[in-house]
Amino acid sequence: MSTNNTYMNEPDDRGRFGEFGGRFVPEALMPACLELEAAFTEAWNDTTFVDEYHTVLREFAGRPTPVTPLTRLGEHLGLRIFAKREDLAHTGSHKINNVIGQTLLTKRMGKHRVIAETGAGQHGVATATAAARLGLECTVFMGEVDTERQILNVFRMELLGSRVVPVTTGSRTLKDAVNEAMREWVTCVSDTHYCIGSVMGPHPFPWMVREFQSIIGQEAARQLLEFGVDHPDVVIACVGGGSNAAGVFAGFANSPSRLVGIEAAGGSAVGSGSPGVLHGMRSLLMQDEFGQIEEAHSISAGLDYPGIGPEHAHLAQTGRAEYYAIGDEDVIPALQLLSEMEGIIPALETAHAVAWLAREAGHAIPSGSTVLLNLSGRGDKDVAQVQAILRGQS
Amino acid sequence: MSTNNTYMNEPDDRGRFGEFGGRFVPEALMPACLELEAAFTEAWNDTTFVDEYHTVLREFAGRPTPVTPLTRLGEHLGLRIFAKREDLAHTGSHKINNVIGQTLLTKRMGKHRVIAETGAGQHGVATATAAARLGLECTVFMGEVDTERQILNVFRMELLGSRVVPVTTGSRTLKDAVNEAMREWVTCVSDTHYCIGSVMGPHPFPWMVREFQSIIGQEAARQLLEFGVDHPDVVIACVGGGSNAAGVFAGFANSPSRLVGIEAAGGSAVGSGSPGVLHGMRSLLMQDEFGQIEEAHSISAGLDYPGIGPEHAHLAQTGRAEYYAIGDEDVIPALQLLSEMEGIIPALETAHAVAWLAREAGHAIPSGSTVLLNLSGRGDKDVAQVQAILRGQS
Amino acid sequence: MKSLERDLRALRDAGRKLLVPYFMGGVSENWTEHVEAAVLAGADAVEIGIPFSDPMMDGPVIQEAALRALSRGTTLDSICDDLVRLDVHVPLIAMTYYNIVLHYGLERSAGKLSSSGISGAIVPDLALEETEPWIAACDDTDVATVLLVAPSTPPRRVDRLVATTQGFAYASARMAVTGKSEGGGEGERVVRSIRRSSDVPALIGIGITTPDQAKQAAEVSDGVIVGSALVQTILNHASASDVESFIREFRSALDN
Amino acid sequence: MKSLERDLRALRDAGRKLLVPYFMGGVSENWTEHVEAAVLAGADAVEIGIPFSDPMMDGPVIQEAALRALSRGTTLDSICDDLVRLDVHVPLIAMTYYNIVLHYGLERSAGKLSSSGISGAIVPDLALEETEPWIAACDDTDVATVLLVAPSTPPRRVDRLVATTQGFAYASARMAVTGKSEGGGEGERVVRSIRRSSDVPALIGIGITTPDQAKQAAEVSDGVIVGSALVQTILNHASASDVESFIREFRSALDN
Ligand SMILES: Cc1ncc(COP(=O)(O)O)c(C=O)c1O
Ligand SMILES: Cc1ncc(COP(=O)(O)O)c(C=O)c1O
Repeated sequence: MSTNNTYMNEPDDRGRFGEFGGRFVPEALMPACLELEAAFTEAWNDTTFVDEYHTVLREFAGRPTPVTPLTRLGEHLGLRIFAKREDLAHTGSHKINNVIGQTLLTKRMGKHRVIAETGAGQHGVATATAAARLGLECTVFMGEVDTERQILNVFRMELLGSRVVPVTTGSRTLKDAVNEAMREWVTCVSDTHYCIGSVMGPHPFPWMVREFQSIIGQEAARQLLEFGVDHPDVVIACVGGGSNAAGVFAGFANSPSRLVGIEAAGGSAVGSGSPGVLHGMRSLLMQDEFGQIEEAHSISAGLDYPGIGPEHAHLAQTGRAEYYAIGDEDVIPALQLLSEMEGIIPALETAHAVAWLAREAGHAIPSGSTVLLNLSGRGDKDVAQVQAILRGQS
Repeated sequence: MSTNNTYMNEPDDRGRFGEFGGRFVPEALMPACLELEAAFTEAWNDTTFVDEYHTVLREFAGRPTPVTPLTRLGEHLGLRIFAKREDLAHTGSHKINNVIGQTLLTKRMGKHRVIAETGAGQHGVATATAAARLGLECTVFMGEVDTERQILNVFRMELLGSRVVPVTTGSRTLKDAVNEAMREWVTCVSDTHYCIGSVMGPHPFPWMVREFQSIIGQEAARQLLEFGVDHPDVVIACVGGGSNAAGVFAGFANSPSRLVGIEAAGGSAVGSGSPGVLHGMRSLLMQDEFGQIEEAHSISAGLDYPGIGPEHAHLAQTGRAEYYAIGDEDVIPALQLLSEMEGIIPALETAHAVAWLAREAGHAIPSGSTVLLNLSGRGDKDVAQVQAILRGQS
Repeated sequence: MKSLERDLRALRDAGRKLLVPYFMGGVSENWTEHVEAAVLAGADAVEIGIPFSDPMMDGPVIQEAALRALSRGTTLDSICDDLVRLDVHVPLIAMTYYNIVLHYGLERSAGKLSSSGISGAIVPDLALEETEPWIAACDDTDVATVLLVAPSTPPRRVDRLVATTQGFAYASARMAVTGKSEGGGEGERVVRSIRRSSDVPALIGIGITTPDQAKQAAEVSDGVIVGSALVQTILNHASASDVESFIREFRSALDN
Repeated sequence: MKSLERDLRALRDAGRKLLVPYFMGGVSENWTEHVEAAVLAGADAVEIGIPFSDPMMDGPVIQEAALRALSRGTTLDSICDDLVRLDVHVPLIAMTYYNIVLHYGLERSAGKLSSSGISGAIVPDLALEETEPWIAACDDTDVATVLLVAPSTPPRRVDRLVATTQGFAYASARMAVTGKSEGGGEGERVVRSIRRSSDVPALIGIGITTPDQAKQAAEVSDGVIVGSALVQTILNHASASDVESFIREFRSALDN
């Protein structure tokens, strides 16, 4: 199941992608990380496990998600655009791919509980969902600020039988939810798996999550062939931690496609970060002159993270992928554009990628190019926020 | 493309299913109904059209939706349960199947605008979506009471470029939205198609909408074979107007499967209605002793309709399908049950079917039976309402 | 030929332009007095609405009137009872929706209307293709079934409608529900299409709001139906004498 | 062998149970006075926290202390500057997170700490596998790298940790972040696993909250680290003499 390509390889045995990655965790967690690496490696080479993962994705999560030609938007922008529809996956984003893999692995490891961090709540809802399906206990850590902003997602998790713990430390947002989940994990690592929500954290998480998400790129590559497209000229995805981007990039890393990741300007680890160590990994981070981590600020909670997955840091450093940032002010017009032209309301996260596409059509993306847009999630969760913002403007 | 079976046939040439159906509309609309019948009949026999319909369902709407084995719920209830996952279709319910068919037909008829009625907003959002995709103008009529209850769905439609018209007449809910859409249609029938949201209204709507929804049953029958199930013992669907039920029933009408439709107790046209004429059709209706139509009252806006599609009235009369009612008080526990056991938060409409399933397992449904549950939609739209109700209780 | 058509033909052939006002039965305590005032002022026949909860073919004014009548407990029976008090000698035409008579029973409704002095019925949601049971139910009575012809009705269908209608042909002036009065209207074109195959009296309705409009419509047609404009004055609590002068204005416009 | 281990071995071999309190550098204006008071009261070495925005291994008390210190503008440099004022003769051990020294520069940090009189460093998120560059950076200095052993650490891994640690081995009493003190703790089992392969001084930390707990822990170990309990009193605005009596209680429990 390894993606087996030159540009997105397995990390080295210390879990490094080039100089990034690794495992920077308290000793108490090291045995769990090592156990997880062994368990994942073994499972990922076991066709029984891989088949089960694919079966659950198909029967439960709605995979394969379609590739949709965006004809009207394409005509409007002078491009040929295809969208990979992760918004149609169960729970409304690509996050489910990863949690299905991790919860199946949790069972296989004989653990009966998962914990997770969440920002906007998408990963939390996905984890609560997969846990309910398997009868695992589930606790989700969420910054207190976010529990207030995303009250309905909190309730969705509770309906799914999970406990949501508001995190009151630090900035009380995603970064602190990760810290708190790690602290909790130390206390219960023997029977609990920490289901990280993106290609971040200590090895093997960045690798494992990428592998679980690479189904996106594998499917898309196959589906584009059916449209007569051997490879798109450009593959675009938004980047918070970077899991949807890693997933779709994995399908095209060895093709001539340009790979483009779009960060939020206020959470742009590639654009305005520098190397550092946080949350168990060495990567690019937004930090001040003393190495204190800065708080990210984005209109979209899912991109509100001061770091980026280590493999992206590596892809940026080697130049295999390009990363650009989009400011808050361009996000809502992009959301409106896709909604009106194609009947798809994207998540605010995804709308960053749409904004860059719209801005760079005919510029950084030459007219006539074929583009694959990874439509990482649906915007239903964001509609109230968008409405409030538009009201405030008028 | 006709379902070609003994129990769910094409209606007769006056659009009747047995004694129900027909065409009870003002003369001003008759030419449009006749034109529509001709256009649909012709298109539905044209493989180009049928192929396009299937292509859009596949590439845009995410079909086929999966059939999910509900293993934990099945064990809990002593049944073998499969769910047909219309919640995973684009916009979150089966409603998209119908509007894709009707909007393609609108274009084919050379019309450039659609109007629609909506209750909770699901059909309105679906219509706005399909209209955006094809660049059709779209106006949605929605009872003023519902626009206030479902403010976010109103905004979703607006984001998709549609105009939402609050209906201030009568009870200001779904029934009146239909009246108002009909009134509007009279004024613009030459360039506008009325995209009805369920298997109701004048011929050819009940037949056409059933045909556009029968993809549900066709897929499910094929998918169940892959699970080694030739036909389920029982097929269960909730019934508002009856489109999701008609769609899934169509796949099993000629099998030995029992077909069961679940109405809301407060909108139970079969259980507590009698024959009458409303909204262009002869069917079963909730009405008082003078033939005045009663207002339906249900916890779920999508079942808040005093009538039922005429084909269901016919299926009820001939005994081919059974219809039962579920009261509001059983709906939320059923929603919680499915959420906690299977990681799927169903729509309140769908939860009626779950409630009956849970109640009748081991009773009306013998233990060990194989059941197909049509999971008509996702509950995201209802989460705020459920939270408010549960808060009120505690 | 039922009495409605005979009566209207006689008037028409005598050179009179027909004036048919619409009243919602039971909308107020004294609604029958309004009818009497209208007849006194020169109405040639009167339409009497029997209210329905879901009046699909009606605009806001008549909807409101129907709601008011329903909230006063109005039923087919109560209207028929009220008619006993009514002392007029022009044809009365019921206007209602199909579910009302269907629920009451088709033959029973026809009998009841007929015995209450009603000689015609307009059921706007009863399409030509569905009209047969109702016409059959009226067969043994003097109740005529009046059908509408719309601007959208194609010529061959006009012929069939006109061949089936009884009493008169109701020519819709507009693609609209009752009460819409913008634009010139297409009543004249509709009347001409009716005339191609029949000399049944043809009255123009839908959106006849002013005496001027009525006069113009009557130039090609045999007369007009005046609905929402009149009902609006009644919703505004018009007295019987207000109604009388309202109708007189239309009468004199038609006569001059 | 760096001075830290030499000093601690000497004390241990003299029969003394080691008492190592933790202070957050820069948490208050007079934090160095607290350190002095502790040494006066019998601390054998002192841990000095250099605050980090995301202290993954710390519970609420030390998190709060870090935030307070950061909001006072505390940095690695400012702490080193403060140390000039400090007049004590026990080993000082820095405790911080890897990003702080990484960002400052590994060699530069090691040099700075060393020249400020610090002879040990605990970097809890620096796993054994990643520790080499840091140890190398400290090679030319007297800064010892202290590693933790956890209750979850398997025996063969304990051997490797103990072979690498410098100064002493930090035996975590609990699977928990700092400040958790419920349950008996597993410090004794961890110390026994350390002893299997080494006689390096082994101190128990994490959740040593009361003198009694300290006494019990010291029965198998060479001493204890007292963190959150002490930091809590300081967050509650303890004076230097409060600190002195706090430490004295622990001292006497260990000595008797
Ligand atoms: C829809 C959507 N897209 C993107 C992201 C960002 O995460 P990642 O970069 O890991 O894909 C999120 C995170 O919540 C999300 O919900
Ligand atoms: C999810 C869902 N299920 C069911 C219904 C009821 O409609 P129908 O009976 O036409 O399927 C609705 C209507 O809005 C709905 O949204």
